[in-house]
Amino acid sequence: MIKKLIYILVLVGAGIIMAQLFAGFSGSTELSETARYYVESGPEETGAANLVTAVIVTYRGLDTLGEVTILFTVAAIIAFFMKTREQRDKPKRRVSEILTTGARILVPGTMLFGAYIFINGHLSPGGGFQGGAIIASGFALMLLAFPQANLSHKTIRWVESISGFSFVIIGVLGIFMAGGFLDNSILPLGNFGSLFSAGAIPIIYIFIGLKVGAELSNVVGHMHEKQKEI
Amino acid sequence: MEIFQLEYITLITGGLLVLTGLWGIISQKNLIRMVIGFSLFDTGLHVIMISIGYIRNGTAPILDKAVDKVNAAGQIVDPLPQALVLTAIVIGLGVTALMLAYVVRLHKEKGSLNITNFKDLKW
Amino acid sequence: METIEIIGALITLAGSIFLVLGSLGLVRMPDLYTRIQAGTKASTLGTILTLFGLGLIHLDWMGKLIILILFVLLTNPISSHILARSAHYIKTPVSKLTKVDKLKDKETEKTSEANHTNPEDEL
Amino acid sequence: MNMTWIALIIGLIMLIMAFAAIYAKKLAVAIIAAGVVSLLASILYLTLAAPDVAMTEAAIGSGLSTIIFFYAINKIRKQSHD
Repeated sequence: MIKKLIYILVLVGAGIIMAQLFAGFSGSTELSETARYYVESGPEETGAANLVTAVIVTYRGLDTLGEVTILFTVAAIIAFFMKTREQRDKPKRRVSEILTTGARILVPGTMLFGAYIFINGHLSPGGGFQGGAIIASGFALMLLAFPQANLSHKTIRWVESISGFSFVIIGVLGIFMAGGFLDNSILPLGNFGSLFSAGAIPIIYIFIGLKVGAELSNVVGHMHEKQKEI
Repeated sequence: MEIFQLEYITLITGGLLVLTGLWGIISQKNLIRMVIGFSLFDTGLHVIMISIGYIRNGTAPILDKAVDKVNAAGQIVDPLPQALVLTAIVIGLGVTALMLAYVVRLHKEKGSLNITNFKDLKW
Repeated sequence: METIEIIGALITLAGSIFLVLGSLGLVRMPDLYTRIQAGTKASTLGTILTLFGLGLIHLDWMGKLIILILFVLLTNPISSHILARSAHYIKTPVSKLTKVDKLKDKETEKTSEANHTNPEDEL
Repeated sequence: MNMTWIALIIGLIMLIMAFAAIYAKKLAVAIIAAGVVSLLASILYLTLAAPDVAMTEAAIGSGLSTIIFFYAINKIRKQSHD
């Protein structure tokens, strides 16, 4: 009883703090100074139509690098904890044939859609993280349809390492050939709004997408337990 | 009416979601329900951050035919919180997966999901 | 307002009527299997008609909408098939009005065959 | 004004689903409810003019996160059967 009272007191305290924070909020009608700089000089400097992409890949590119590193650490720890052991008890029921046939059509389509999303990240909504998540979803569908699939963690590791390495290499190239780390103007900016534009942003986003997709697929693949063939 | 605006409503929704998640974390005994509380807390924080970056009657921060370069600054919403939330969501998934891996491991050691059974570090 | 837009609006209206009927079936039907059937059939047709009507109104969106229609046509029946199959596997009760259960018959047949060990019948 | 009403309704459903996620008796129902909260949050992002965030939330919050939760409770169930 006294425990519940303490819980409610904690909750009320948090609510009062939050209400104090919210009381100073009045809906903003114009951009702040930083945002104004990004909006006004972003299209000329980076050439990306999607300003969120411009902020993620170039202005705050170092954050993205750290974020991808966090994901890598998470995938490594989960791989350490979830060593897949061969299943001992009796195999489950057979997977429905409709699902396997559908998955044969849907899995490549899903992966292709993920690739489309991260290639077009600088023009339309989407980007490396979304595309990587969609690729991992396709991977999860594949694991659901073929539970005894022999997925090669080695290939995933290679894709992840190579894309992460290339991401850093492009960033370092920016120091020598352009203004700074992860500067995208090492390639010509091109026509604003076309597919081959915005300098190195599409290439960096492709690498981010491959890396995020490989890491999330690694997480899903380690949570999944391989089953015996029926 | 001043309070009946889009950003106020989403801000209050996010705040209540944060409180609900906090209540789930501190009051539940089941480990998986605590992880669910964490993910609700995450969602609430993201909603709060996005609604702070909203500009009234703004459009999405993507330049195309409707929004040109010259007077974009007066039309679009703040792109900075969106970029932050985008990375935060992905990290949130990583943290959730990590917590679930720990939960599975703890259950393997003790055979229970109840938080009161884990007394190894209690003094 | 051109003729093709009016036709598109009418098709969208028909699609939304199918969606309403699907949700009505979700409330009205007696057990899980019939609910899945009502929901899937009506919502697939309703979604397809709605998307097609939208494509008639905005003719330049038609390509993307046709890809969406194909996607809905592939995923919706498969997912509800898997739902119904899993529900049958964990022995969700059927309504009293149900007379035939072919999947159960097939499974009992298979297990009895397996007991009689007939290797030629594996195909 | 229309968007405001939509946001109000979606926010109410989100709060109800959040309570369901905490207090539902079955764990599977709780996980599905948490996924519904994420899905509705993605609609809220769309009304707040953030399509990038909406895509991320729809793909990760309600897709992958739910799948990982289900894999985890599947493992736990198997461990308690052993």
